[in-house]
Amino acid sequence: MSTAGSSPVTDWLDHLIILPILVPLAVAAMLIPINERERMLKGAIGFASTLVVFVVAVILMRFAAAGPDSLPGTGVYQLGNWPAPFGIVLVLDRLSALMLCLASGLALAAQVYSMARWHTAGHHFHSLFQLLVAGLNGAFLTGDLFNLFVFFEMMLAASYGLLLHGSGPVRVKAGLHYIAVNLAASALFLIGVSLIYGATGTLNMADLATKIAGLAPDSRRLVESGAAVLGVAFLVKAGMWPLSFWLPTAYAAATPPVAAVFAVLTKVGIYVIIRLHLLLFGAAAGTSSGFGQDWLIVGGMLTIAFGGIGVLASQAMGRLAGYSVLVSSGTLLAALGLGHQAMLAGALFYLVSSTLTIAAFFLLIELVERGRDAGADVLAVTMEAYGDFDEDEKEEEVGAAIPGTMAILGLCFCLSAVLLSGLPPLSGFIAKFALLRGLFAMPGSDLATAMSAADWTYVALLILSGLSAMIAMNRIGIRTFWASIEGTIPRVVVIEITPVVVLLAACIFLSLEAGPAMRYMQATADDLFQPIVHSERVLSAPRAGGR
Amino acid sequence: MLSVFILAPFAGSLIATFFPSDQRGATAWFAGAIALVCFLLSAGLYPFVATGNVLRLELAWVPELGLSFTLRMDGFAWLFSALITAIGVLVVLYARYYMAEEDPVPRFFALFLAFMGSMLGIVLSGNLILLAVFWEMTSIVSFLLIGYWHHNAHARDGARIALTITGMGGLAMLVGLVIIGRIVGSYDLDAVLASGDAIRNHPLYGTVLILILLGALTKSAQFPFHFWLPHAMAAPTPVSAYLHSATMVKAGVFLLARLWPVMAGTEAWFWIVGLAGLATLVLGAYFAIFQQDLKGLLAYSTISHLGLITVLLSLGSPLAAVAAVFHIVNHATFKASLFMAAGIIDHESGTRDMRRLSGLFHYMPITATLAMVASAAMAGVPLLNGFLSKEMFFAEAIETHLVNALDTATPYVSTIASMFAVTYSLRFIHSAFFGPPPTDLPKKPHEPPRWMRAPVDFLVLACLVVGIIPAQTIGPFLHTAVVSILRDDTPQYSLAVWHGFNVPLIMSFVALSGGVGLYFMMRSYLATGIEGPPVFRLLQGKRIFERVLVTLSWKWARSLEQGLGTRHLQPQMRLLVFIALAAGALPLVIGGFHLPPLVIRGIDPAFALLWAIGIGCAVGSAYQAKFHRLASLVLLGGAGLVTCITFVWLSAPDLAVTQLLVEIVTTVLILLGLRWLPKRIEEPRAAEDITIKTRLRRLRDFLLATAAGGAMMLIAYTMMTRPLPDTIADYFLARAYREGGGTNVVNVILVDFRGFDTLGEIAVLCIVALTVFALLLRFRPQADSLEAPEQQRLQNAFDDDHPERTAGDSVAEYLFVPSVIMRWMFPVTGMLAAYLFLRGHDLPGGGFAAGIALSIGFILQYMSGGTRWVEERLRIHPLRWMSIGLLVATATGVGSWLFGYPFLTSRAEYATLPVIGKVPLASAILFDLGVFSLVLGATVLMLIALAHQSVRAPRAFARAARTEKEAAR
Amino acid sequence: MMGLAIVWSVLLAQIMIALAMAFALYRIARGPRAQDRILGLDTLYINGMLMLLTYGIRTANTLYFESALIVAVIGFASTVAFAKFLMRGEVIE
Amino acid sequence: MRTWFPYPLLSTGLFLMWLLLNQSVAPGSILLGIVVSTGLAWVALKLQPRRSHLGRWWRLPGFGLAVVADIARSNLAVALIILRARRRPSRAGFMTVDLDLEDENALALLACIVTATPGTACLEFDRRSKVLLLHVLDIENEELWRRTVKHYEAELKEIFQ
Amino acid sequence: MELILSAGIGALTASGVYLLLRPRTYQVIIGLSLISYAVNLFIFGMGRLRVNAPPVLEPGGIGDLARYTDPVPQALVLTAIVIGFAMTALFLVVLLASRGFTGTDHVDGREQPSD
Amino acid sequence: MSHLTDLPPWAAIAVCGLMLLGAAITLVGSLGLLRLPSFYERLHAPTMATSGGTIVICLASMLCFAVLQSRWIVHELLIIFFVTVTTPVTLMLLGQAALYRDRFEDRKDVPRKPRPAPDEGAL
Ligand code: NA
Ligand code: NA
Repeated sequence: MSTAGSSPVTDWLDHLIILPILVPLAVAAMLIPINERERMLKGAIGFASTLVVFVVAVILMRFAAAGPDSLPGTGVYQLGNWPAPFGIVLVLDRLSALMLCLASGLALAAQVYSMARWHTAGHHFHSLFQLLVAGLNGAFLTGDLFNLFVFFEMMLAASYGLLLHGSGPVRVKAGLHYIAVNLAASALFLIGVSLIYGATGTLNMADLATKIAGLAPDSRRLVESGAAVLGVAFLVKAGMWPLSFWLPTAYAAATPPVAAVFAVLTKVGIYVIIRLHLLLFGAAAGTSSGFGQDWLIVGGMLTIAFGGIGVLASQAMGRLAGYSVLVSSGTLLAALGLGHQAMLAGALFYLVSSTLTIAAFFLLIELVERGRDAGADVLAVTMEAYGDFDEDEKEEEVGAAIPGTMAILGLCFCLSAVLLSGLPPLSGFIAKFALLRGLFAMPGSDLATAMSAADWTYVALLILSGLSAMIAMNRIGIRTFWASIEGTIPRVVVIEITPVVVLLAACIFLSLEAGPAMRYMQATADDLFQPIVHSERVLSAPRAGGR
Repeated sequence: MLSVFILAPFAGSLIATFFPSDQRGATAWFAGAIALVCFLLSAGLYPFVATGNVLRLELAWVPELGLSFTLRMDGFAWLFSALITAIGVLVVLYARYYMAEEDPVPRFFALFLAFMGSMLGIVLSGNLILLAVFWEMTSIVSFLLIGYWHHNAHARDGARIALTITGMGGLAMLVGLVIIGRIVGSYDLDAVLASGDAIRNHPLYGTVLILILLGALTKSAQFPFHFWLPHAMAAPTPVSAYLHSATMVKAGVFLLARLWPVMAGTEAWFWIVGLAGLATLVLGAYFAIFQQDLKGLLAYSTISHLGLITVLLSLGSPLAAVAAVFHIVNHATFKASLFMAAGIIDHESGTRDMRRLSGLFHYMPITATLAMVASAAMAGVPLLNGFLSKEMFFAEAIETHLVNALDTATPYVSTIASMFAVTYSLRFIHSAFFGPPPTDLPKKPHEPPRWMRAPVDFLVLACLVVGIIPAQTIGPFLHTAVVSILRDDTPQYSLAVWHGFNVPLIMSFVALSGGVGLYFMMRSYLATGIEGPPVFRLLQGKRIFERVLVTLSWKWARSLEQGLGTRHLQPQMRLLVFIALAAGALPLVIGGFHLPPLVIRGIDPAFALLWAIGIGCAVGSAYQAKFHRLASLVLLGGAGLVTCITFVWLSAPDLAVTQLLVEIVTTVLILLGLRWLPKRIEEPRAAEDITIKTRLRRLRDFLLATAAGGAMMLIAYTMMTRPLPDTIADYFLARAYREGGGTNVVNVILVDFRGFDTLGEIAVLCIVALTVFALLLRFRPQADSLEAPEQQRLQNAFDDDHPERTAGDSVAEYLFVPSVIMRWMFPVTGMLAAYLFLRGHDLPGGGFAAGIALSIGFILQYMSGGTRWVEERLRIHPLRWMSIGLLVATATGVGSWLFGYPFLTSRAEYATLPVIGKVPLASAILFDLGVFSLVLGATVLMLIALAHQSVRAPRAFARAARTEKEAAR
Repeated sequence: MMGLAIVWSVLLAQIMIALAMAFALYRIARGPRAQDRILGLDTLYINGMLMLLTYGIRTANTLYFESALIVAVIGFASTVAFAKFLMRGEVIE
Repeated sequence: MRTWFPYPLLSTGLFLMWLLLNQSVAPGSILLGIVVSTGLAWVALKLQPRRSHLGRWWRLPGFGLAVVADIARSNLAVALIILRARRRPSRAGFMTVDLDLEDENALALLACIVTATPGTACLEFDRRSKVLLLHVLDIENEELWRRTVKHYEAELKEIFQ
Repeated sequence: MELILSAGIGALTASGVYLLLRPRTYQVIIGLSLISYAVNLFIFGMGRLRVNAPPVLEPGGIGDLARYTDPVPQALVLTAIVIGFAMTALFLVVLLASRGFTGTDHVDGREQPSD
Repeated sequence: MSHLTDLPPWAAIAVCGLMLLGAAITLVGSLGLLRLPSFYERLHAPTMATSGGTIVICLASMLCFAVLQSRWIVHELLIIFFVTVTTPVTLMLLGQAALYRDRFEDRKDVPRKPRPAPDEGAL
């Protein structure tokens, strides 16, 4: 355990935990007054910020990989130097470090991509983007339920702004639904949080975990009710059927870099559900243990089914990608609901892999479709039709087509297809395999009776969803790359294709380094199944100074 | 050593992609060299394997999942890898000449090498999951190979079907393999092979069997999954030759053979595998007869031969297994040579259509001879390798393995199938090489280049040699392979050409003579040139597959997507409300929650009256929101006011202050927005105009809303009447002054205890302001709201009509007196803001309230003077204020780092100044200043951005009018 | 006795003001015209402010004063906006 | 002086407001009040509200009291009208008053007073013709109202000189 | 007190939810505002209702829950108010933009046959 | 913390009386909103609350706190002042808006522009 009270002041390294929130926040603030004409400057600053966040996230993950005790300040950052459960604390553990890394990596890719052209589609792109990053990171780090609401709102508000970035009827229509549903969900979030506070008198997640078991039955029912309402709010964000109809439309309407970051947005919902579910309703929660799992299973499976059907039914790649998000969410939710500890590691691996893939795919779509029919340059249309009021300057930043563009795009598409369908040898396959293995690796020697109908259904859905992705990607890929006889070669800039390649390369890297990655995920899963250890770490963290 | 088998092809594949596309020769040489190296390597490894050793290479990949990169070469794997690499070399050589100038050859060879690597991977995998990996990789790469000529629709379809079928099978197989791994406790092949009993006796054996067979049977194109193979013919012929002989389809039987020791021998295995194999054997052969395309004929023949192998494997007898392995090799040799021959015919004559081909013997006698020999092997003519394995097959077919109908039928069915094989082999030769000279060939046929024919030469020679002296040629290799599968069960068998007159020989004779007879009987029918077999022609696998796929993956999926989903908002909202309601209620209902007793006593009548008003406002607002937006907004304001008073009443002055201020700004904002929403025309409200459906929908929504409201009421009442649990509030109350330096605990919480929330909250405000600003820059009002509002038009018209008035007099007059007062109110609001700000830490108020208050001062100026008037006088930089606000707040938090404390640790000091005395200097005040600045900036930005639309609209209106005029002209 | 009288008279005053608010609500709900509704809202606000003042007296607490002050100083802004909207069709020109 | 205190009256008013709000005459409070009110006056300068000169400010309290008395009377009168509203026919109506007050602040104050007094309400002021349109609840006393308004106007003229 | 306030919360919720389910964007924004009131009051109620016990300490004082109401829900409500305000503004502008682009104030951006 | 019941009887009577008076004035004013027949008449109703009601209740408040806390707390003056200054603004704006609307709808009982113009007479 930590050496309490030994350090009168904090170590500089301790502040590392909060940097992923503060850096983008401050940079966003700095970017606001800079003239929009200086977009490249803004972009460069934004890039630097995102890069810093990414580097910090990687460092934090390396710390986290070595275990919580080796983290700066044992991974608990007491804002305002107020201890948990009273003040807000940021808690870094393997899971949050992983999510930080994932989110900031995606952000970095999207940031680079956006600088080719998309950041010119509207104002304040980079500020909003940085604030989105700050919101995401905050949501991953915070250990306080209400602070989580605040960061959720921050992230969502920025996502509203970024979804609407570039304006235009499609985005605005999709944005209206997205915002309306999410505002309603935010109200639920508040209701849930306040119910939990009203019943327990605390907002700190770790504190809640220790309190639940000791509550009077009636209070516990109320906490469960609050948690259920809260869960609905998260499930809206996570995209569970039938709360997710807005999602494919909204994601397809967003500009590519934004859609790419959105790929991780649903994962915030998943993250929170994983976090809270295992913290509040873990083994230590007494009779509340495992609360809501059945619903997660049912909902998750229905989501996979619906997502898979949507994937099949999608004519446009954007919607296909959107439905893939649903499949991914459903897979994770059901995996969590099935509650096999062995599966969680696989689920986390799947989370990372699918998020990277979908993000890459979102970035790729526009590049591919750009070539399909000349003149259907979405941006150009938007600019022409609606940008006429104040947008006089439109610098042509798209350079010459790079050689072999089609080949690279085709290869990237192939890789995305392989990853999305969970075909070998890439990480999508390893993830599915890990899930399957986890599912079958449950305790008890009698496999046949240990497997429930839900388990088998899950297996079937896992396979069928991969199949549907394969068929759909196949169909669309053939239409795009093979059937078009004289498709003009898209004019793609290096900084647009690079992020796609890097994200896919990350998947390949993940496939090659699947061993260490799985080790990390396994350790993460083990952590998550020990909520009391986590709580003790958070609640017993020492304050700085003698205050 | 083993890793070379995998590394070389894949590395070669990667390198090949970088060859320039005009370097046909160089690329081919390169690919050939790779294949040759692999072949030589396997040749070199033979002595090691032949002694029964198993070569292993184990690299960790994902040890946590039991997935390791294990390569393992035993005799069987060796046989396959030799076959794959050897035929690979020949195919490369062949392809060098086959591929046309304009084909992008590097891609071809890259894919080819990748395919070879994947195939080698399958046979060398020592880990079940690794096997699955390579398995699917062959599917993927074969997809790309089949679709190599993707400008051709057949190639695209063929590729798609192949991938869909084999990919699907592979996914199912994966599950099966995972279960095997679970049963055995390891995915290691050696471990698995040692656990045959455990697997066969496991309750999940049936499941595993079906899953594995789904993989194997789809891959080796067994009935009913056979139909992908003929369509894969659209691939370049070298690819077909490779896929059909040594690879791809062989992967399926390879797996059956590989798992044969642990899976075979059960009744289920016998029935499923046997039925599939027999059906495939007969149907494939039968269909082959009726093909018009040379490659089509060969494809169905492949299907049939794979059926034969499958039947052999189904029998569960070791001897049959030997025959199976033997036939795998034989089939590879003759089928590869036949495909190449067909390719030569195609290449040199320009067509593969047997209806157009005729009498080619005259033009290409050597090729024709080679083809005839290979066909004879295919037909099972003695002294050729095909005969040997077929004899073994017949011998096994007549054995009784299990007593049942299938077993009884096997000999007859196999004889008939062999008869068909003779027929189609004969047809292949006869229609292409004999008969009258061809008339309408696209090219004038002649012998191919020497080296293009060389692979065929070699393979046909192999057929002959093996056919004549099997024991001396293939014998040892076969034995090595068989021993590695069967181990101790390896039976005694002989590879002699002559076993005496026995039943199999009779069967062969019947088949040969029957086949020849059948061919001559059917000549007239075949001459009609109808593609496909009678009756079955109508039942085309591809068409069924397409239909099913389109129905399932397109039509049904789309209607399901529409049925299960919606793109409308209202149903989504309804679902959300309903689910939230259910989610919140279920734990209480199921948990048997006790509702608190209803307490009527102690109700304050004034408060009750107040809420009667509040409820009236809420309901009224809902009622009026459709047709009387203004009224609805007014009523909303009433509800807001009641909320504010409630906050005061129940000890929350801070909330009341904030809510009041926000209320005002929100009202102004919505009113600013109402400008762009033209008045709704009141629809006729006559009862008959509202349909029953609408009524029902409204009723449903009303009930849902009532339920939601009732639930909220119940839960709120329940919570509020429960005793307060131990809360964190005590801590704040106790420390707010001593440690937080303020008496207003709420404010201390906001800027200190939970200052991080506030930082996030102002960031949200900042984001929204930026979004609103950016969106409004692109705002394009609906045409009907572009014009100035009716009132303004009337008033301007009035001013215009009166000579003594100028436009704008009306509004100036209207605002004359109020604007004087509103202008003076500006500094007053400033004073109020300053007051609210400075007292915030100790008394209700704070940065947020101050910011909003001051922004209302700005609004007043905008309302009284108009946008231009204000902006000519005041320099307003809301963006800058926001930026500064956020930076100040953040920097204040960071400041505590200097003192060695975490972010946002507040410091409260009292500075003693002359005259003034002690002045509190809390960092929290600086933080609050940031909040103030940001809130002011954000609020003003939103209001101004919205207000500016009124300035922009006339411009846009003028432009629209201009465009219209131009269009009219 | 005295205390009871105080309590009751304060309560009576508050009920009267609440009634006054109810009348204002009546006007808001009934209209008939927009100006009536806005007038009703203005009245509602003023009455509400008086309610806050009486509440301050009732609890003998000065902490609620600011709410009333805010209504007095800038509460008119929303009514001005309404009136301007009525007159000009837009709030800020 | 003008540069420091562009609107002395405003600054004074704001300062008074500050003191009233803070309920404190401590040196710190006073100093802060001076700073804030001066600063706000500078900001107000940007909006260029018309300056007025309070010539005879000492007459203000008396005037204020008179207004309060009027208000009290009017309250009673209007209360009676309202309570009898259903029983008596309406006697409300519009009337005009010609004004010759120049100072815009004085005019605003006049309009305020008239409107704040129950029973009379300013509706419109035509700046060209200087006619004030009033609505009164009790039109029967039209002359009385006109006299009252003229009286106020005269008072204000005196004060704003 | 509790009964009245919870009735108020219920009515606000019911009205808001009803509007949330309506087809016009303006109805939805009013609905969201009403829900936001309800939710704010609900959060506030979680600190239980106390008359005349505002959490403003006497200078130098140490407070406790016996004399002061729970300040935490109040702080939460303040944050919620601000965020709610921001979201209302945002939704308003989006609905205006939607009306501008689609020509209708239907939530789906296109008139539906009924309702 | 002090309570209203701590007031000496005279002050209590005064405070209560003032408060009741103010509330009554307010109630009557708002009653006008209910009973007066036309908008222009109703326009006068709230002024009773803003003038009489506000002043009297503020007086009650001042008296109450002055007695309770034994010092002159007169910040209610600010409320009186600002209500007096701001309410007319809204009423004038509202009345004028109503006037304009009525004029454009050609209502008979509304005065035209007070300035003679070719097509309309004064009043
Ligand atoms: Na009046
Ligand atoms: Na919200």
